[in-house]
Amino acid sequence: MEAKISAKNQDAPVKKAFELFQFLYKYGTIITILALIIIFSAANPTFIQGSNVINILRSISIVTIIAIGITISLSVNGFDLSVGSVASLSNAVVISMFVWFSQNTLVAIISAIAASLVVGALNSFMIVKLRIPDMLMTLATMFIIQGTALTYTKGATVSQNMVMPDGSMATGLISPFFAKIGEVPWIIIIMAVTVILVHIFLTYTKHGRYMYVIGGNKEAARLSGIPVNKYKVAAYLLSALFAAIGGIVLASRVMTSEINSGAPYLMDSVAAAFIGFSVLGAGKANAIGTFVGAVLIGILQNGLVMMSVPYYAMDIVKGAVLAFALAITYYKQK
Amino acid sequence: MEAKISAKNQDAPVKKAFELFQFLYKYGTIITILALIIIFSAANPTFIQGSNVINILRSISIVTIIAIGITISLSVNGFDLSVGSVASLSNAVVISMFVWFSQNTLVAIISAIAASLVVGALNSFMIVKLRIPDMLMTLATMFIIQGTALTYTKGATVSQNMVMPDGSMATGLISPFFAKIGEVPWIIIIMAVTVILVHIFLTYTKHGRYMYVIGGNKEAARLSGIPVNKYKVAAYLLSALFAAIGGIVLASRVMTSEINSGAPYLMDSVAAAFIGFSVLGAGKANAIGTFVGAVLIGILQNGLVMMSVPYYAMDIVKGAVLAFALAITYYKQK
Amino acid sequence: GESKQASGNKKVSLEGVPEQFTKGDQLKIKVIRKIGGDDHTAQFLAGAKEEGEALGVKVDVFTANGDTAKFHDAINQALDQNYDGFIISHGDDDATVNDVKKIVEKGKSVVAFDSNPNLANVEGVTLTSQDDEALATLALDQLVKDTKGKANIAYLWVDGFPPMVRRNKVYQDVLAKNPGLKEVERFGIAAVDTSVQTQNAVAAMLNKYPKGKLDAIFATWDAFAIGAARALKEAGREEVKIYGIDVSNADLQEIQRKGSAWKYTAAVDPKLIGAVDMRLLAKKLAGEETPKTYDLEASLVSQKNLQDSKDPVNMVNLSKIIPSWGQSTAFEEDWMKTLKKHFKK
Amino acid sequence: MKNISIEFPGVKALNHVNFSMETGKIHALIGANGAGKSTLMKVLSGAYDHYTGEIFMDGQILKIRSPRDSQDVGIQIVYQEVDTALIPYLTVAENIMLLDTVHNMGKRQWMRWNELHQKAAQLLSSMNIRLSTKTLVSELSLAEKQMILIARAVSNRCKFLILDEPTAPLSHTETSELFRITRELVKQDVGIIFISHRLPEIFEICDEVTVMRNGEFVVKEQVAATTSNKVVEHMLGQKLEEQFPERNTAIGNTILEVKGISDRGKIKDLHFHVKSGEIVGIAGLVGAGKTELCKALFGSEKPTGGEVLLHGSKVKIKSPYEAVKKGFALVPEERRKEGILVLESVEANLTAANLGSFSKVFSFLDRKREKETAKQLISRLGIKTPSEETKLQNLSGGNQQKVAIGKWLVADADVYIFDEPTKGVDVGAKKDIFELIAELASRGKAIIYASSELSEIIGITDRVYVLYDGRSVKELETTATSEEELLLYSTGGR
Ligand SMILES: Nc1ncnc2c1ncn2[C@@H]1O[C@H](COP(=O)(O)OP(=O)(O)OP(=O)(O)O)[C@@H](O)[C@H]1O
Ligand SMILES: Nc1ncnc2c1ncn2[C@@H]1O[C@H](COP(=O)(O)OP(=O)(O)OP(=O)(O)O)[C@@H](O)[C@H]1O
Ligand SMILES: [Mg+2]
Ligand SMILES: [Mg+2]
Repeated sequence: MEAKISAKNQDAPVKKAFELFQFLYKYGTIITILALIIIFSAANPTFIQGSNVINILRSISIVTIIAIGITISLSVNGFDLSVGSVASLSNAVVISMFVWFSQNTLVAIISAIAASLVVGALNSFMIVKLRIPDMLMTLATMFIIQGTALTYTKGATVSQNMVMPDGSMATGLISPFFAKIGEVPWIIIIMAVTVILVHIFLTYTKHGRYMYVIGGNKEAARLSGIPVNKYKVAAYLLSALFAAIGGIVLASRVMTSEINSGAPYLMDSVAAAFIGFSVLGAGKANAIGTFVGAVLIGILQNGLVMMSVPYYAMDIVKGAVLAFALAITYYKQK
Repeated sequence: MEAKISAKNQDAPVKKAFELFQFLYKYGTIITILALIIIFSAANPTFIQGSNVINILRSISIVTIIAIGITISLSVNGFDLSVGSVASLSNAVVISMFVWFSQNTLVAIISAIAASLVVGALNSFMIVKLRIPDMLMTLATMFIIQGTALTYTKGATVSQNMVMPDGSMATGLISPFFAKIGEVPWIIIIMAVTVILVHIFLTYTKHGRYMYVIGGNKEAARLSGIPVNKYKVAAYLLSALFAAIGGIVLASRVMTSEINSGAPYLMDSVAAAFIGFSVLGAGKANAIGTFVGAVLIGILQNGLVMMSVPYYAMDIVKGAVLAFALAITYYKQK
Repeated sequence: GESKQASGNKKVSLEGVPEQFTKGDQLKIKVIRKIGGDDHTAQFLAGAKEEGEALGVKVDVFTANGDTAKFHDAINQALDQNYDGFIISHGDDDATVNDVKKIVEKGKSVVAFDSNPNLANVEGVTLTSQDDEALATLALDQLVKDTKGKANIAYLWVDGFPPMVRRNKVYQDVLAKNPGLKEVERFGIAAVDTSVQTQNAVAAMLNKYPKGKLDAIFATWDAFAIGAARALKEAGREEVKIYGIDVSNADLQEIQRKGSAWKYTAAVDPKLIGAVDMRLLAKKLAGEETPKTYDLEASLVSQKNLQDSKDPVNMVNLSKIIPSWGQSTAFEEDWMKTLKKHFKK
Repeated sequence: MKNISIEFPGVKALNHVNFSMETGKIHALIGANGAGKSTLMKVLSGAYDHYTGEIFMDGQILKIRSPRDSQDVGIQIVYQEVDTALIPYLTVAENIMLLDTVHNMGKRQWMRWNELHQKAAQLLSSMNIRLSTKTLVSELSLAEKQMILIARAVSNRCKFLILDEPTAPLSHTETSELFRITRELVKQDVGIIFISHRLPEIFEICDEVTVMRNGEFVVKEQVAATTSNKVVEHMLGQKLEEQFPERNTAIGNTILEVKGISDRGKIKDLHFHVKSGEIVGIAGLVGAGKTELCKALFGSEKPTGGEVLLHGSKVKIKSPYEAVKKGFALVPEERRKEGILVLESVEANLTAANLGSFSKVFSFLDRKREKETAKQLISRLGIKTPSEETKLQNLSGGNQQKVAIGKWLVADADVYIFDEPTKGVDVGAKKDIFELIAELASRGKAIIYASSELSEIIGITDRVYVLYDGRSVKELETTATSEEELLLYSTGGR
């Protein structure tokens, strides 16, 4: 589409270069993924085996779910840095509900989600009402929630049969049903459902469109009668909700609650969401793109371990891929 | 100024509320600091003792130096998230120069600064030439530098007499002169000089003014004949330079290089720089404000440790103070 | 501070208790630990605090969560605040030695754990450590015994921490002595989420080494071991055996799980370390003789022992299974027992 | 609208304004910059909720406190600044149908993409606009964006349509196209409020006119019963003197000569020269490439060919920085975006282009001299500001423009380039600006004056080059030509 319009005034070589670039912009990430798959499979055929594909999907599922939350906050041109700490909080709450309070799965999950939504509400209140820039506000929230989660667990890992402060043994057990959530195929199904639902939501419902409108031009959205603040609040609540789900899935996968367990997911999720911007030329945060971004990161991580690249060099590769994706995305907008 | 203008048309109560708010905006941070000093001193008179004041100043010196770098990047409306990892890198380089290569202090320091400036150059190239948003680009750089520093040290702590990969013992020693940098009074003097120099630079020189002009309206600055890109490059180089100095001071303080040693400084530095926005009503990033922000954080940290607040609750307080500072700063701009 | 007898049980006579513990203001002790965020830290601090409070001492704890400069700030600050004694944990840099010298110059007592070896040379300081050689040896000997010295193993280890360096040394020796042991893969990372990253990494690794190509995993840290155990379970590859070091409550749950790959772990009770360090410090405060260094005894926990137990096992009742667990009476003087009785609620 | 008042911190923007009109008529709303026209219309369209006063329709009192309230009673607005109303990364169709998606979905939750594109395409073709509905708005030209907004406004049931300076960015053909659409709407009994600074347009299509001044209502008249001089008198509160200053400057040597400059498509092989003391006009319709030419000369966009001679020697200008060093000055077209620093003080703005001359050793600033110079300039240019420390965002458009020009007076350049310096500026301020330019010429500067306002070209320049589609089609002596001739050449006639 774009190429067609601009072609009018441009001579052939420029046009070609331009179209090549357009092509790279749209399909660069996907091409990179395919190239990586080919390289890694050539190096070690087990890479492409079903079991390893499942490994990769499993390893990206939590990142993807959290990144989907970030995607929603990005769609209203917000940015939620607190998702990692919300995932930690949700992880702590869900496990403690089982272990400390012997609750059932439903109560545990609802409590975790409720706690996270409180954070989302706090974020949106401060951002929407006091107009604090989201990145800064969620940075502050990140500290606060991190501290709250730590205080809640008193800085210790929560696990079955743990020693309570009074020296007794915690008696609650994690239900075997809950443990299923973090296992294949459920963990992958949850991820897939999340991606598809949010994709449909953002693309085919009016609410999703309103969010993009707000993200593209808040003032225009306000003047066309869209309740901007309501949608911004909704976006931060949804972002917290998906972070909470990420935390719950993590809890089910590890069956304990470690301190700051969600923090490491932040960077990968941000990277996935931003790599997703350019996928298929969307030019904005979108669910499918985010998933593709997460796949890219997951493949890299898995493949590099398989090639026995030292772990400390992995950050370099990860950073370079993110930089590359950013360069492709923004070079175009010059 | 603004208060004066608006006073003309407004009735008394509105005017009063407005002026009170203006006052809070300008002096809120300083009042908070004074209040904290009074509270902590009342709780424990040793708080206000000279030696504890020195403790506080020493504890904020590295944060302040790094935050000053962030301040400069903020002055051109940029944002450098890579400072923490640059500080780690600089720490690793300076210590390894001593320990692995038995170099003298000068060579060690110059190498660390040179390595950091390369990062600054990379950042500015990608941001200025490819127009990648700074926050995202420096996020990617953060990964890359972190990985590079890790690869350089092979994920190990570098210290005197360490065991080298070949099983031998490292023979280099850290010069006693270098060790002085991290000791009182030098560490405090370095911080003070940094703050004062950058304050003078930003406020009283044409270059500083140009940076603020660029930060205010890049396009207008460019069309006024200001070499915008040069100043942006300079800002990222300076930001990397101060991060490097921070890393060197850290190295001198701890005499080893641990993995990611600079990372914890990122959040505190960002917080200090942003708290600094409102100090004395500046409304933009400024060196004195950043210092005041760092003092606020340092006093809080010291006072809370003194009052034996559980360490895990400290993040809550720190996050809350940051949120408060943000609320004051941005509420005004409504 | 409050008077000491006031809070205690008046019926227990304090005869034989050193007067530092009976007269004047309540003693104040600061525990400062550099690393944080893991269960070992929580248990260590809890052990020290419990033991100290049992002795009627006020204990303040702090962890710098891995931030070295903050760790030193905390020491310097505490120095201004009239603490009577210090327990310093994981101060592995040279600057710690200077800090400790400053503390000692002020006439305060210091006990250090897993810290810079040069601390042992500072007059009046006791340097305690987990016996890393013993820990590694216990786990590795079991591995050699189970595999008869012939196995492909994956090594989970990260460089840069004194205990890790010591464990690695033992490992290298064992490899040298057993040419049948082959290290086919190595991974290690020290991060906030070590266990999850290890889990993903081991999952990827397993593809490279299908059934029969990998026999055992030696994990030098429980965060590695638990990640590996989860990965093996997810991949259905629990024929690979894990030999680990360190233990926490969550680890115990994993080891007890039916079919878990984690067969053995060698460990010292972190809570006990805190307690013993506190006793050593109390002895110093009382002016009694203390050794320059002390290694806490390591035990080997086996899956079989745990699974044989009728009740679920946690860090407290582990002592029912491993006789020496958490029960050391090292440095527990009679006057301490008196004090504990006095302050018992 | 009765007794409407509104205040912003520091400004009483509207003071008991009354305004009334009927459907089926085109009603002009005029007034100097900052008179409060846009503000009054924003009140009517519900963008502000903190006004006092009442709004009636058909004798019924209306409660308008939000855009929704206003749209519900059939009031639509096309804002002055188009970019504030568009969503750049969405398609043309989505932008046009925005109101439809917001208001007419009812309980429906799902988007109907086909229907949406169809409706948008229908609307576009009914307005004679050829554009794919799937194009992203970020790729459109200003004029096209304007059309999108008008399409959006009429996409909805609409009784009153407010057009706030719609013609400012439009070319003649586009303007007449807009007028055609406007007249059609009037036939459907829509009432149109039309804001413009171009008086001829008002006399061309409007039925009634309301004049405002300083936030107050001045007069309401039938267009047929008034003259343009009378209207201007109401606007300014005084008689309009001759707009253009007398000039009789000696024209000196050639300062700037341009040989065959081209860029990537917008301008092609341009030749021209400017002499000392001479004002050279660059005439042409919107989109002819005037802005591109100005920017290419100033090093802001990279030219792809040709050479530039300054004082007879070849210069290569790769950036505005070098341009300024060599003695060029540019007053850009888009003031807010390119010309001024809204958050900085008047003083900082005035000295921004030539801080070097206010600095001492080690680049330290001479703050005292800076202040003095700023004060001098403020009085010399007649900039209306409480003080030199006032932030620029608190000044009206015309005064902002004076600041944008003022900063180059400090820099003391040789070649001054003005790109539509009077765009959106009221007549009073316009006069000041013309005088300024004439004064510069009398000091021997070479001046390039690019404008699509042909009357200005005739009024102020000595010589004119007419651009058409990026090419210079004609060079004319101003005294020997007329607006009609210029228009002929700029529309491609020969
Ligand atoms: N949001 C605002 N905050 C503060 N002052 C404002 C605001 N909007 C408008 N003003 C002020 O109100 C006055 C009227 O502005 P308005 O935009 O209505 O003028 P206008 O008649 O449309 O002028 P122009 O012809 O330049 O568009 C001006 O002095 C302006 O500075
Ligand atoms: N930012 C932009 N985005 C898209 N198209 C643009 C942009 N700026 C200019 N154009 C288009 O480029 C062409 C040449 O524009 P240019 O601004 O040089 O014309 P001009 O003669 O200066 O007209 P104006 O009176 O608008 O200044 C026009 O078709 C214009 O619509
Ligand atoms: Mg207006
Ligand atoms: Mg133009």
